[in-house]
Amino acid sequence: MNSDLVVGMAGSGGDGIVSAGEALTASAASEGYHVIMTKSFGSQIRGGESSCRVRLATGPIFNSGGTLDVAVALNWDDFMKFGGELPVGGKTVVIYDAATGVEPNALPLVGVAPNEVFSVPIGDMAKRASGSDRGKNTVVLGLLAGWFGIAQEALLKGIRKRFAKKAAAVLAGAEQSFNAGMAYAAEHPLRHSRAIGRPDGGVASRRITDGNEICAAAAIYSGCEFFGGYPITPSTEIMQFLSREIWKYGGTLLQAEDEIAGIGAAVGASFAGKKSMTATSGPGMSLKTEIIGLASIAELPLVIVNVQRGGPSTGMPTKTEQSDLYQAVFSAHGDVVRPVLAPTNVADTFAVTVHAFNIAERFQTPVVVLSDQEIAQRKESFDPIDTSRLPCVQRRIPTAAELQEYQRFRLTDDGISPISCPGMAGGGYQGAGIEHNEAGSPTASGTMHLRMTEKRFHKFDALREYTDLFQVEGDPLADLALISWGSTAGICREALHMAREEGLRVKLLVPYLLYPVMEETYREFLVNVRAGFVVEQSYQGQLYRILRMYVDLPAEVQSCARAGANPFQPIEVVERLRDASLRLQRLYGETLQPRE
Amino acid sequence: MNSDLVVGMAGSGGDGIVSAGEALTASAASEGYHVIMTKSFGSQIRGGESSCRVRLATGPIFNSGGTLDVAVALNWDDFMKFGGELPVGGKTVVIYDAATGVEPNALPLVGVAPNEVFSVPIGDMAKRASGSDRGKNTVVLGLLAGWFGIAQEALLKGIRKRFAKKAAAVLAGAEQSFNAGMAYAAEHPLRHSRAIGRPDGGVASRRITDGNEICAAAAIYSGCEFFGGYPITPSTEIMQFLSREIWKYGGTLLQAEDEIAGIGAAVGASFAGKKSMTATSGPGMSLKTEIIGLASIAELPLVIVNVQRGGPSTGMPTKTEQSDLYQAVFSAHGDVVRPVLAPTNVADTFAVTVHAFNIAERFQTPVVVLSDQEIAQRKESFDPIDTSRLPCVQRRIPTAAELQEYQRFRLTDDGISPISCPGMAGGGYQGAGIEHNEAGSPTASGTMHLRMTEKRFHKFDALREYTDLFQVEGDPLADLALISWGSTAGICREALHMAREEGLRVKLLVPYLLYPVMEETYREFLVNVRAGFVVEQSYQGQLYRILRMYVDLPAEVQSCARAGANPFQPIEVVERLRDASLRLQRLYGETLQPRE
Amino acid sequence: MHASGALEAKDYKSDLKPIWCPGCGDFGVLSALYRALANIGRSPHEIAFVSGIGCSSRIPGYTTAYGFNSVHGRALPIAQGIKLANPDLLVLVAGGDGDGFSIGGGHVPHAIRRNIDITYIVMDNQIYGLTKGQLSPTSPRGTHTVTSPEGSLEDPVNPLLYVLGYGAHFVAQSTPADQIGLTAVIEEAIRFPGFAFVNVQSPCVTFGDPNQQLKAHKEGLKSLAKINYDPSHRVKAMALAQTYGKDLYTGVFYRNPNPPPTFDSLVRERQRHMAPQAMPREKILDTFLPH
Amino acid sequence: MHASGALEAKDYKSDLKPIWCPGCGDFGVLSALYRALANIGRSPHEIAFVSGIGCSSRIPGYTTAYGFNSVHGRALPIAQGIKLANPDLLVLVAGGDGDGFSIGGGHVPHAIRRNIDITYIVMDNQIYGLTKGQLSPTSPRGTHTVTSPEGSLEDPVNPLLYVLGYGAHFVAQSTPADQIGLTAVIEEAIRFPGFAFVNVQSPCVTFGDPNQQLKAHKEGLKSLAKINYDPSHRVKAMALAQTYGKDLYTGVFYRNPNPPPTFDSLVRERQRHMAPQAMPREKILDTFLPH
Ligand SMILES: Cc1ncc(C[n+]2csc(CCOP(=O)(O)OP(=O)(O)O)c2C)c(N)n1
Ligand SMILES: Cc1ncc(C[n+]2csc(CCOP(=O)(O)OP(=O)(O)O)c2C)c(N)n1
Ligand code: SF4
Ligand code: SF4
Ligand SMILES: [Mg+2]
Ligand SMILES: [Mg+2]
Repeated sequence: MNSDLVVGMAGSGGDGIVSAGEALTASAASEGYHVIMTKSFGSQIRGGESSCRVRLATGPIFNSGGTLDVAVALNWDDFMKFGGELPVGGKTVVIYDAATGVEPNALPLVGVAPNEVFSVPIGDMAKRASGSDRGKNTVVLGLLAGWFGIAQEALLKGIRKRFAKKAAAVLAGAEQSFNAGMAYAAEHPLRHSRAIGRPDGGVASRRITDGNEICAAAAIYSGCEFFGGYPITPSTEIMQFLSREIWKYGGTLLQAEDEIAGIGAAVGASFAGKKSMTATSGPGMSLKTEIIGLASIAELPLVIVNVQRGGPSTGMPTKTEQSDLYQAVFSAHGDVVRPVLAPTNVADTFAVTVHAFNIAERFQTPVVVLSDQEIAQRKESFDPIDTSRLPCVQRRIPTAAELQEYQRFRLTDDGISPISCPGMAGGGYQGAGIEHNEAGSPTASGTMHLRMTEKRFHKFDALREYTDLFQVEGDPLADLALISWGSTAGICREALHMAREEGLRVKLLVPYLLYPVMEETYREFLVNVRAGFVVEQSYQGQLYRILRMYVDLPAEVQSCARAGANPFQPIEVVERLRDASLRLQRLYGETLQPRE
Repeated sequence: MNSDLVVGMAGSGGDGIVSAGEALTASAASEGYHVIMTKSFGSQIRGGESSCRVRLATGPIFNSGGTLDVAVALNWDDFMKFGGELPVGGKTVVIYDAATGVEPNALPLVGVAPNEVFSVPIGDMAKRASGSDRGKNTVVLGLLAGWFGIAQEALLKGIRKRFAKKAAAVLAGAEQSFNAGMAYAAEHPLRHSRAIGRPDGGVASRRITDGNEICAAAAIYSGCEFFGGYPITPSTEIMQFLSREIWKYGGTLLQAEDEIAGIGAAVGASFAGKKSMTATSGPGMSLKTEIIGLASIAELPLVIVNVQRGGPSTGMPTKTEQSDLYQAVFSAHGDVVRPVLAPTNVADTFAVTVHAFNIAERFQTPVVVLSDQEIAQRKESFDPIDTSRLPCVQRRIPTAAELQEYQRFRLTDDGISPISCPGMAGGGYQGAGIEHNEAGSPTASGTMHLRMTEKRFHKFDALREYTDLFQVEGDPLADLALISWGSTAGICREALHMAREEGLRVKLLVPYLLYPVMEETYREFLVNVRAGFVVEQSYQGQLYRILRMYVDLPAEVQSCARAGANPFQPIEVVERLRDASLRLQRLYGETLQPRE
Repeated sequence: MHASGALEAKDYKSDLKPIWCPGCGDFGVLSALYRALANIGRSPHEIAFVSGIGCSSRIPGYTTAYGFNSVHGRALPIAQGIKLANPDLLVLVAGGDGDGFSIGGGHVPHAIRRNIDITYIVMDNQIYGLTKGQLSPTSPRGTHTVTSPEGSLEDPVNPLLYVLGYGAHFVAQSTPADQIGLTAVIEEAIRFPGFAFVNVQSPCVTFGDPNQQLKAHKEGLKSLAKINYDPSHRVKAMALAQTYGKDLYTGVFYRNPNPPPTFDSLVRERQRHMAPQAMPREKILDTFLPH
Repeated sequence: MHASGALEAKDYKSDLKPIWCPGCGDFGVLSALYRALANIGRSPHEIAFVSGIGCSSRIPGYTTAYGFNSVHGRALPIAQGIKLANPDLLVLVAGGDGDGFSIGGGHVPHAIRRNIDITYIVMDNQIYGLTKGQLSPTSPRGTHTVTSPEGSLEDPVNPLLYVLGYGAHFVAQSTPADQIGLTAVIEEAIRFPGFAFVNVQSPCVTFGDPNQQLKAHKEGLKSLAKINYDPSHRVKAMALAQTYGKDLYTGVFYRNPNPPPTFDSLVRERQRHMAPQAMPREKILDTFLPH
């Protein structure tokens, strides 16, 4: 029995290959499999090529997988357009529509001749079963269910549900298409069985969604009552989810005229006392820069989500990259600091977003959540989240006594001043982007500027308490280390497992809080470390550089970084680790012996 | 004879104390003195307090000086409002209007009782001489000329010129006011003469202007034919100078509706083949972020001046700070790099701006010039600049052969592709913020994205040639080092002289090119260095942190940084150097002996 | 506070002393505003007063309302966020001609077409005051300033015409030279249920046209009330607005006699209507159960 | 090129294949533009064609002109910079309703009041196409989209009325359903000396209102030429513009019979006039000699 299966499928727009992937994903999740699904489209809005990858496994998985175990091509032109996104290997089972007219031994693949290839009359089967070839994707589902033993029941249930409101004939056609696929698979068994086992931990249904929707759900959970934003790929689904939900919770959503107005309205709502959020992607983030600075100096809580895509400028809107870190950390003018958090997968996007709201409210600050296209738009299964471990923080409002001689920006010990809002008698003050004194009145005094700057930096000292924003995995005494963030952390998690199976002693640090740099955490982590890599998907290796600003990294801890769109594969990281281990052994000789 | 004199004066809006300062500055410069003048105003637009400081010297000076040698108060309320900007010491000669009714032994100064104090009936003298007390400032000029022997001829000449078009009686009144001041000084000699000597190098007139105007003049010199901008303190004078001048040179200026439109138009003009510029300050810079990124990926030359003021947000618009460096370097989203230059005084703003245009055109890139309020708005004398050593670079346009199969973004060896512009037959292409292939067509290929990113970084390798963008002063073998940039570099230059006079072995590196970090230059400079400081006026010590990203600074090279508005005094830097030297001696003992 | 508990003008006056130039028109706007607020009588702490950056944008700080002296050009978006977050507040916005119609000009049509219940007062002095005298979007063609030493080459913005075109339901103009009239239109604008716009010709004594100061206004203003102008027709108002920059008509240019519902009231309705669909917040994750 | 040397529509067609959805209205805009350009006959390399971001903003890439597919909402500022830097160029701008009247809306009045000689074509489909179907500023009130699942609560922008209010001297509307009419107005707009605006109702087949597709346009359009409408009165044009969103009038709404001088021509004049004052560039530092 296999424990892991990566299916890649491509077709043209109308083929419904993505909805087949979605059906497979949902069905597998409902049977308790761990699933990750990504999709990819050509640049056309409609009618272009489309593809998806579904990885399903009996145990936890951390990324969408590498070389395909199964490749499905409804036509080869479209399949080939996805190049490295749908990599075929010698062991890949290839399934394609016989109508393409391509001979099994003459596949248009480059440098590979897979040894199990099925030319299946998919279109014909669909037409026979349902009277139209729109059922091709359902035939494919039947083939996959048959050959790989995945989620047959759930798939059928899904089909019934989807077509429930259609005419009976349509539903029957769909069922027949599915069964035709199953039957075909039964008649043409695989040379080597590739059936996948039952999921670990039984068949309890997993939840399933993508990073954008779960981020929006976390906002609802956190008590967010205002969202101001402007559509931009790949973040728009956050606004779309909230457009459906936020009203139910007494909140409001404003699709603003641009990103500046979106964040402006969000800042206004926060000034008015409400938890507030905006979401965007790189270009929108660039536009919001000025008002992010305003929120910092006016000390207003605000969550800003940036779903990174390939940059710079319009760049590559549908591809993932982690190259907006510099911007998230450093973009506003003046001396200013704001916490920057990054989730690493769909599930932890929930906790990270809740943390973002909590930090924003507690420290009266804008907080950036740096998601990326990969996790924002991929579908992923996850276990129920224990929300009782994620309490929601409210901002520190002034007591009645404090309202007697209220000073909005009072210089307190911890740098956090009680914050009033309009409607609160006695709490009146001037919010301002201008430097101000404790009462909030404008000042041009250098001394006051220094004090207020100190306050605005010093209040973040307490971020040290947030130790659960750092995750360490692997052998605590390892000489070899990985540090990785965002979606790339998932690659490294898998690489860590692979490397340890090879016998390498490795550990991995995943920071969810990227900035301010928690120097102590890194120093502790690095104390035994002799070599390693900061792995990230940006040409410049932005986290690596930012860490250097504050932490004296060992010389052998290097940047492992590359530009976006082509994510790292776990094996690449493992190879780097192997090399580093060899280099270390040469360097240190004896000292690398086991320690006990 | 003294060689250096710092005069500070304050009065209320209508007193004309700033124009007195300007007259003094111009006259001293015309007699060959080295002069630096700064002015400061209350927050009122009109009618508030105003002050100026004039430092004049017989030899080169690098900053506006510390404790005043001469303090002039037309009234004490206004004088006192400037606090640390007009610091009075025991040796300061204090001159004030007797009409204030304050007794010489009861000055409202804190913690100091200067030993030469003159209560002068300034208002009365003016009224007597000119019939109105509007001539108070002219009386003051007479007093200064008399007591300190500065620029008597030139001041009189200046007065004559200024009042030339007025009625004869007005001119006569002004002359009489001046003479009354002179006479008063002659009748009440100083206890210790403080007269200033003749300037080194004779009486050749120095030029005089501020950093903003000379920056604009450099744009004209460089052949800039388009300016798009929006007013913002303290950068507006760049636009104002160009509004007068640029048309004469066939150029155009657009006061745009906002900063985005300003830089947008400038990018358009550059696309159309013209040298182009925009100028702003922090908040405007934040708004321009998105289009700066566009210029980077579209590879369009553009000079962006940011005259820094106190931040964040609206912050302190009239105070200086060096806290926009992070923003200049890192603000746009995506992986992108752009050269950032910084002048250190009025005179070198010229060369730095010309370099900025040259680098922009050669490398087809936006370039940021980071000026700051201090140098942008202070008046400073300077020697004629030998422009023959500052040739102007033109962009690399395609040859006729290259236009045959023109590819705008051809991957060349040096990363620089020939650039066409509309109007050029055969050069047609698509400029875009979208990632593109060599021809300029949109692409979503990760491979092409990587190649283009490499090109856009790699082309800056040749910046290594620009060795004159780094200045090293002092003892090349020194163990102690300073690194400083922008207006603070002037403080460090003076500190360097003071420290060397004390016998400390120190050297100073002033980078005019702040980014990309020229690692080799710093490594070479630091090779003998055991301790030192990166001195800058930002709370975070932004250059220090950026250097750490690329250079392994010795542990004892530390950040010496503080928030804006209160500039460092040279003596503070010298004190740090003294401490460091003692620490080093303790640490290294013997090894610190002279090396020969 | 007055003995009777009623609020007086001085209850809206903060301790901060205005730092406008002596003679600046904005002083008169401030005093009219104090009186209008007193007439309305909402407690200062129930008022949110937002501005951008400019001399005029300093005005919130001189009141006892919750103020937000934000960034240049963005007062309207911020104010909309405030009003939507808490529709019970009285939300005022004020600023300059540059703030509102140059850098902030892109936000005006959207605030208006949403019809969020906000009052927007522009202190239009045809110049950039705070930055010391540059060309403003309302400066007449040919104006000589430090950024247009040879005279400007563009036509000015017509704020009245623009906002009428955007569909504003209340549009007025006045001048601090007419304190009674100005107080009245500000009061009426605030009372109007929906987005209300008041353009105040508020002279800049320092950089403004010397011929367009308070004295000239007092002599030249044409009160719409006196000529029995009927402000209930948008098209007539648009025709009248064409006089902007030539004649100084004061009073209400347009008041929709049947004001449509505001965005904020529609939002409230939607919230009430959809609230029953809410799950407990911690159950939101159940949305993601497959099938 | 044609044997005679005259340029044909195909000379303006680039090798890039449009990736619009089959049936998208923008195809028809592109073909009308090819023809209009051929009628005018300027060489492609003398044309600069700027756009923002959106489906519609892809159009420059499908022509042989110098194109600049810039960033969302900023086509107009960039185009103005191009025209001022080189007034000899023919400068075109195109983009979507969101690009032009939402994020870019703040730039429109200023481009118009400057009257820089540019032609601006908006492909108005009342939706955000590229980002897959969100509410656009021109979506009618109540529109259901992925960001307004309960229906939008705001009134739409009226592009025609706005630009007329801003003082545009040439304003037209058309639809790709009327190829001849569309070609004619584009051609006329380009030939017009000054800022010219063409609103094209260009349906989005994928996310747009199914009742507002090319077929409906063809049947419902009301040609202004046919009703002998006289486009020389701004006020009449403004009244007609009120029909936006209800009736589809096509043709020229307003054409100033006496077009005033353009900003770019005034700039040229100023440059000529001031050139004698220039010193050799390297002497500019002499400006700073004291006294
Ligand atoms: C983003 C940004 N751009 C520019 C400025 C500089 N600035 C401040 S106020 C102002 C214009 C002031 O004119 P107006 O809005 O008419 O107000 P007034 O001072 O005339 O009342 C400008 C350009 C700024 N603070 N922020
Ligand atoms: C600064 C910025 N914000 C948002 C986007 C995302 N975006 C791209 S096109 C678009 C709107 C498209 O609508 P429209 O302008 O009407 O053009 P259409 O696609 O309908 O032709 C948006 C929101 C972006 N690219 N840049
Ligand atoms: S500069 Fe003008 S607008 Fe500003 S305070 Fe002075 S008079 Fe008023
Ligand atoms: S999404 Fe709409 S606007 Fe975009 S190409 Fe498709 S039909 Fe045209
Ligand atoms: Mg103004
Ligand atoms: Mg659209």
